[in-house]
Amino acid sequence: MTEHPSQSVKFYQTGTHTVGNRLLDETKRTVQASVDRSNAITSGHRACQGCGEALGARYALDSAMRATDGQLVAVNATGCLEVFTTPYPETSWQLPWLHSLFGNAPAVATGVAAAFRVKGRKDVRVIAQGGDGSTTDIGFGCLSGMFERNDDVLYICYDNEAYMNTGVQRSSATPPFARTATTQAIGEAPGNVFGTGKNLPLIAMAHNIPYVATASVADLHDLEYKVTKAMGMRGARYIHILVPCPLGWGSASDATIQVARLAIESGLFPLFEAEHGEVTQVSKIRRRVMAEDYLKVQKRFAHLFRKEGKDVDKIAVVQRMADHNIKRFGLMDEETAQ
Amino acid sequence: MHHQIEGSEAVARAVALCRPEVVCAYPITPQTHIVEGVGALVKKGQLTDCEFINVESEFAALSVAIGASAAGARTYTATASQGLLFMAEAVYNAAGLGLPIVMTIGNRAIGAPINIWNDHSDSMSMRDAGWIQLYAETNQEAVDLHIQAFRLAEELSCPVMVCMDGFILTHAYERIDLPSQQEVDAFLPRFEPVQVLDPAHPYSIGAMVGPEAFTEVRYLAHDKQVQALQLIPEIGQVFSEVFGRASGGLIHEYKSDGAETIVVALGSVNGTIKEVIDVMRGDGLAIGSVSICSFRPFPLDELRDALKSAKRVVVIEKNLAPGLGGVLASNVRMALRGATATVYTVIAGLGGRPILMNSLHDVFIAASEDKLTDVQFLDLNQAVVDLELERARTTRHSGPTAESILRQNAKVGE
Amino acid sequence: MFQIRIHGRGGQGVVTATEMLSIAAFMEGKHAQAFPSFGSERMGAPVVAYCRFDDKEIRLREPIQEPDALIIQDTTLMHSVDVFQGLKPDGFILINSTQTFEELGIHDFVAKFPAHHVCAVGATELAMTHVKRPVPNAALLGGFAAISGQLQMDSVARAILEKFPGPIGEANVAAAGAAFDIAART
Amino acid sequence: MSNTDPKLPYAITLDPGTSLANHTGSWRTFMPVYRDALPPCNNACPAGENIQGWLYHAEEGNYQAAWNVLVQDNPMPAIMGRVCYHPCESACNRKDLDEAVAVHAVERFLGDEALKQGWMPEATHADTGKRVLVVGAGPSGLSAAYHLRRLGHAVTIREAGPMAGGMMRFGIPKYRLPRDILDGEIARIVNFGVTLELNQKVEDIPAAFESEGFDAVFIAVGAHLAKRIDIPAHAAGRILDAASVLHDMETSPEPLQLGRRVIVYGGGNTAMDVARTAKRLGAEEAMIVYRRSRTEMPAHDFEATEAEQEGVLIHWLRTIKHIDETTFTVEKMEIDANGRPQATGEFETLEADTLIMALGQDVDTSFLQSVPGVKIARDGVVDVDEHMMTGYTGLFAGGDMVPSERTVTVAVGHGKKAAHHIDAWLKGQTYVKPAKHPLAAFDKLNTWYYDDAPQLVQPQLDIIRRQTSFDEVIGDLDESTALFEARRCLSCGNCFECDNCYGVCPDNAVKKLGPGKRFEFLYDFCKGCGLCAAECPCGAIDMIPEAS
Repeated sequence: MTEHPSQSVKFYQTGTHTVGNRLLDETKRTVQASVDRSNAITSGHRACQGCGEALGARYALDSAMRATDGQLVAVNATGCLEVFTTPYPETSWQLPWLHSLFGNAPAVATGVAAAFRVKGRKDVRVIAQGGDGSTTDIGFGCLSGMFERNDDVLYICYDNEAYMNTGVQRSSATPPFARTATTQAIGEAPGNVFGTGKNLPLIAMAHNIPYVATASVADLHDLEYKVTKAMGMRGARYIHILVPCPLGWGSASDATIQVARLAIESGLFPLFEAEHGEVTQVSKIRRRVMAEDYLKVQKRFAHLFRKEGKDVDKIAVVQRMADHNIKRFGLMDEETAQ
Repeated sequence: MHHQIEGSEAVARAVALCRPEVVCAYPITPQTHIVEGVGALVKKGQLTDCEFINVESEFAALSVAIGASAAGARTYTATASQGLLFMAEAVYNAAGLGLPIVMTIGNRAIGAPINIWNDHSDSMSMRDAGWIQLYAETNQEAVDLHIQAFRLAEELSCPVMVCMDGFILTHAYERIDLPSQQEVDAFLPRFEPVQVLDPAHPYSIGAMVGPEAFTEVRYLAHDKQVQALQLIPEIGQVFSEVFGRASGGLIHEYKSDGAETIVVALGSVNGTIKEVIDVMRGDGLAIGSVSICSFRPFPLDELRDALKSAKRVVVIEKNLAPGLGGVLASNVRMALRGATATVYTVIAGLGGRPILMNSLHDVFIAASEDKLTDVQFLDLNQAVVDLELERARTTRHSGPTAESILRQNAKVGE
Repeated sequence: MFQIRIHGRGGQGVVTATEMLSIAAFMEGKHAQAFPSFGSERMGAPVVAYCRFDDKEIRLREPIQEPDALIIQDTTLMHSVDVFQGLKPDGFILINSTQTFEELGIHDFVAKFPAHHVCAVGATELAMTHVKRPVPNAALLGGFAAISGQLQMDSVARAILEKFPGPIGEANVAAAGAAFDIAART
Repeated sequence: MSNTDPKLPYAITLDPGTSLANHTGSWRTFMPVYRDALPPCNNACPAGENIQGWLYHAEEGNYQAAWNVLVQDNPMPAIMGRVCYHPCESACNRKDLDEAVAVHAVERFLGDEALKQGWMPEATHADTGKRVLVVGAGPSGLSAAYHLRRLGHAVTIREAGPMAGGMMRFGIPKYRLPRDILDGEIARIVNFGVTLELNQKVEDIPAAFESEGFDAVFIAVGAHLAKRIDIPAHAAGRILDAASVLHDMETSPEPLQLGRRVIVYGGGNTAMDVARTAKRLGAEEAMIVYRRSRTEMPAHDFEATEAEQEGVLIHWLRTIKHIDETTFTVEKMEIDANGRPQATGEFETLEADTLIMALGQDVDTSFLQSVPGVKIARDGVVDVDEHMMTGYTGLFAGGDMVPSERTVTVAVGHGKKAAHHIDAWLKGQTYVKPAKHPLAAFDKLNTWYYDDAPQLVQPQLDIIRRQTSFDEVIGDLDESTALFEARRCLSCGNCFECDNCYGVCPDNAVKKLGPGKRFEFLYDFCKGCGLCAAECPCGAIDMIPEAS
């Protein structure tokens, strides 16, 4: 008999990318697949239907809870996540949690970490978290300070690309052409201005902190891997998680993960890791889609797809951003990228 | 033990004696020497089990303090002036969360025009933030108040500001009696927080509170200050028993018993005031003074009692409420509601303008003769002001007022 | 109460000089208060600092208006600052200079003061000799002790050593001692 | 009060997890519900196999469990994995993703494993005391006997020939179905408790009921009579029929001599098999003449491909018009607009020693002529009703002798179906097939969750040995590759406990019940966002409007 091409059994069929995989060893399954997951944010919170942030935060914190054996404290910036989880008299949090202000979560976390350090509680770890507004805008100074001091804090930004808590206003993470309440889809240049905004993961890398990563609710395995890895390290760490907002993005409540996936698969949101300022790992695009595929499922870009015709020029601008990311981060294998 | 040291250094050592676990530092004149001093003690190993954290702003300084305090650490920071304003949001937050942080204010004016010298505009801006505010008259008192502040803060779960006049106290070398570690340890128990971030008890701290409970929360904040009116004298009493000297309390009276004219002031200017009172008493005038140590909570009853003999009260204000007059005077009037005494507001020492004995003497004489207008600016160069007002009336594009005044000052001085 | 005002330039240790004066007074059991003219002076700018001491507690916080003694660390200041303002008629003047009062152009002014109350000492040169750096402040304190008689040279030396422990302090003490001797002879 | 600990500051500090008091289920306008859908493979399987069901166990490496599920429907997996034309794979949703799951290869692996390990099916029913006669030991008869036995009936198979297997033995060459496999699976059915009587031709059906006392009879004698056509011939050479050739391959003690040049006439699978057999028997030229083109041929494409690989020359669009000794005159045909072949009037000649007709087979219904009530349809097959019963009460029929597609798998399916009807009839009931779930269509899947995994290629025998021996052409998957292939199953329409719903719910409103127990929705908290349904890889969650 002639041999068929050798193809070793990889553990990836029947739901490789699913939350769980009964075919996997228990220890290798996701935290989310476990009945013992901590549900750091439990039911009854007041997030919108299909909220990406509620999901992303539970993913991240449950994973961190697992990694720290429950010895975890969270500091939360003001924002949707804070408001929908802790309206008096109820909280959804099941870990020690502190909210102070909109712009100071990284500094508060520094203080919490310092307190536990001085008390000899090295086992207790600290996460600070906030949305893109508190991270890239109002809390940016504190974040940079925390990075610079290399405080033992994992900062997680749940990026939904605008100030959703206050009713969808532009932040420095709002993408070009997106409609927000302060970048309306009217006039000569509808939506957000092209050429603005901050790439916080890259800025974080410029601080030479031990760990920077991007993640998404569309790739749980990757997200948990990164959070777990981050919790295995000391010093300032940063994870930037893309969390679609059905309200602000004008996407269906059941499309939250799908939209996040399109962001990744188009190259608009590259998934990577960096250690001490150098990119160490990049998640390749599995099934590439065009930027347009991502844009058109969101009403915040509806003005690019008017009845009278698509705004091909602007769509091309976004496509170039995607192409640039693909090239810059090597999101596709050479031959498939052609 | 007595030392001849700078006020800032004395406060740094006093703070260190209180065994703070987290100290956040950000430089701003005239407070900087204090955190430098604490930092040095940590580096020298004289203050152990303390995290000294250099932060990137005052906002971060207090925010770090908030986190540390919420996690159960005894926490300290210091600031002044613009720094206090920059951390304003966190100032309110720390009080709202009931975190017993102690913070020194090296009192300094607020710009523009930028001014690094002393007055009380900074701490006055935060008077209603829910912190206890104590004002030190001397560096010895500054030292003593810090030690008391930690105990007060932690008993009440309420942050405390110890205000000391920038430069005048912070940079003055004086004789200071610094207590021993044993004495401080005997006075200041371990910090037992009422709420703490703890994986064993995973509370959520800092919830959003709506109309249904916010009033109650605020009432409780007020009540906490009312409790402090009891606690501050009690702690002052215990302090004097342990350390053998009276320090702190709500107010200090000086020759006010039976005085017809009583001067009320905050902070270091009280020393100069006493000198003037001694002179005037020597001249046979019935004058005394009251130094207010606890501005928040404001000791309405104690002050009313202290001022009961006064026909007139002269409030020396190191701050200005533009459009009203003086903040302190307004508070004093609250204490005197229903009483017949006249309250004069004398705005003095703004932006570091020296408050001279002679000037005070003149103004007290005028007061005793009821020749003062209500809001009086001590040593105001009226000529310059008049010139500038005149110029502004005629010239639309005025340019910077302060520089214009400086130019006119030169002219007037010629 | 005895009040001293020191004039100098940023970087010349003017503030430190008043602090050392206060320490010396403290060591003699006095109450003392030293404070600068509070500013953000940079290197080279005119600086004023004060020291007052007394046998009882000092409550007064005003800047010294009528000093009992003046120490002028830098004679070039005399052209731009009224360094003698408020000096009491029987006050003391100590000037850091190797020049005569005639050469300094203040002969007529100082002549109004008791002769043993005014003195010029080349403190910078003494500092260069002993400390190897042009820091005249400690040396001048020796001169001050000599002309005013308000403080013992021993207290001044101990104050210098408290502020500058070790060889630098010793060198400064030597410079102060030399200045004391010069001033005492004058 | 928010916190139970009175020491905590009022309102600002809250006890953990207190939001459980807030039942967000009231927000919902659509509710998710779990549902099972019919996987297309199962739907397409003529034998009614629960393919997804047994793949589920195979994915876990639990092959015996998988085989046990398999043999609930089909007693001959090792055979089926080799000879079935696997309509399941044509229907497989995975073909729209990359390639269909190689169901047949996994089935074959399981079947072989069962033979190797000696696994026996589990008996499921107690003996009923009823006796059933099965006439014919082909796939349909064997299947019916097996299922009837499972249902507790005593079964006797009577086979006219000397060997069991029917068309599996006499229609399928051994290079596609090795005889040890065939014998092994038949032996297992016999060992399961079925009586097999060979060389027993049943001539009198009523007697079986009346004198032998069988309670029911199932006939499945197949279609063995070769169809012939007359071709004008001056002097005809050697003309054989395909069925006989393949039959003789099994029974003849001597190797068959088919000649140096062989023409096979026909375009079905049998034509391909015979041509390939001729090649293996030493024919230098094995040709197929077929009157239509490759597009229209009834043979499976792979059969033609494999035949061509082995050197069989196929003359498409040709009819044989005349034979003169070894010279065959063929006319070129062309396909008209209706897909029918039309003569062109152009002729060619081919040289051959032997002509083998492979034009299909008819049923020998002679033994039924005298059975009252039994009707023979126009094309020579036996009429049965929807319960597979003939016009004679208690006499059932299936397999190639009733109207149907003539494949082994269909025959096996007939056997099972007949067994259920017979069983019901014996109990005085009517068998009603359970209602089918709605079909699990590809567009209901969220395929992103499945990694790219193209079908594994089964090894093939090298070409020289294929041309010269009757060794099995298609090789086995080994255990690891079979596992790989099994795991390519998408589990269309049926929860495979991937935990997606449990994981992606932003409201933790899905409860995981544990292995094999699936999940339930916590409607107190479910806000009805629909993420669970959207992200269910296999389309096992529906969103339905909330009752108003």
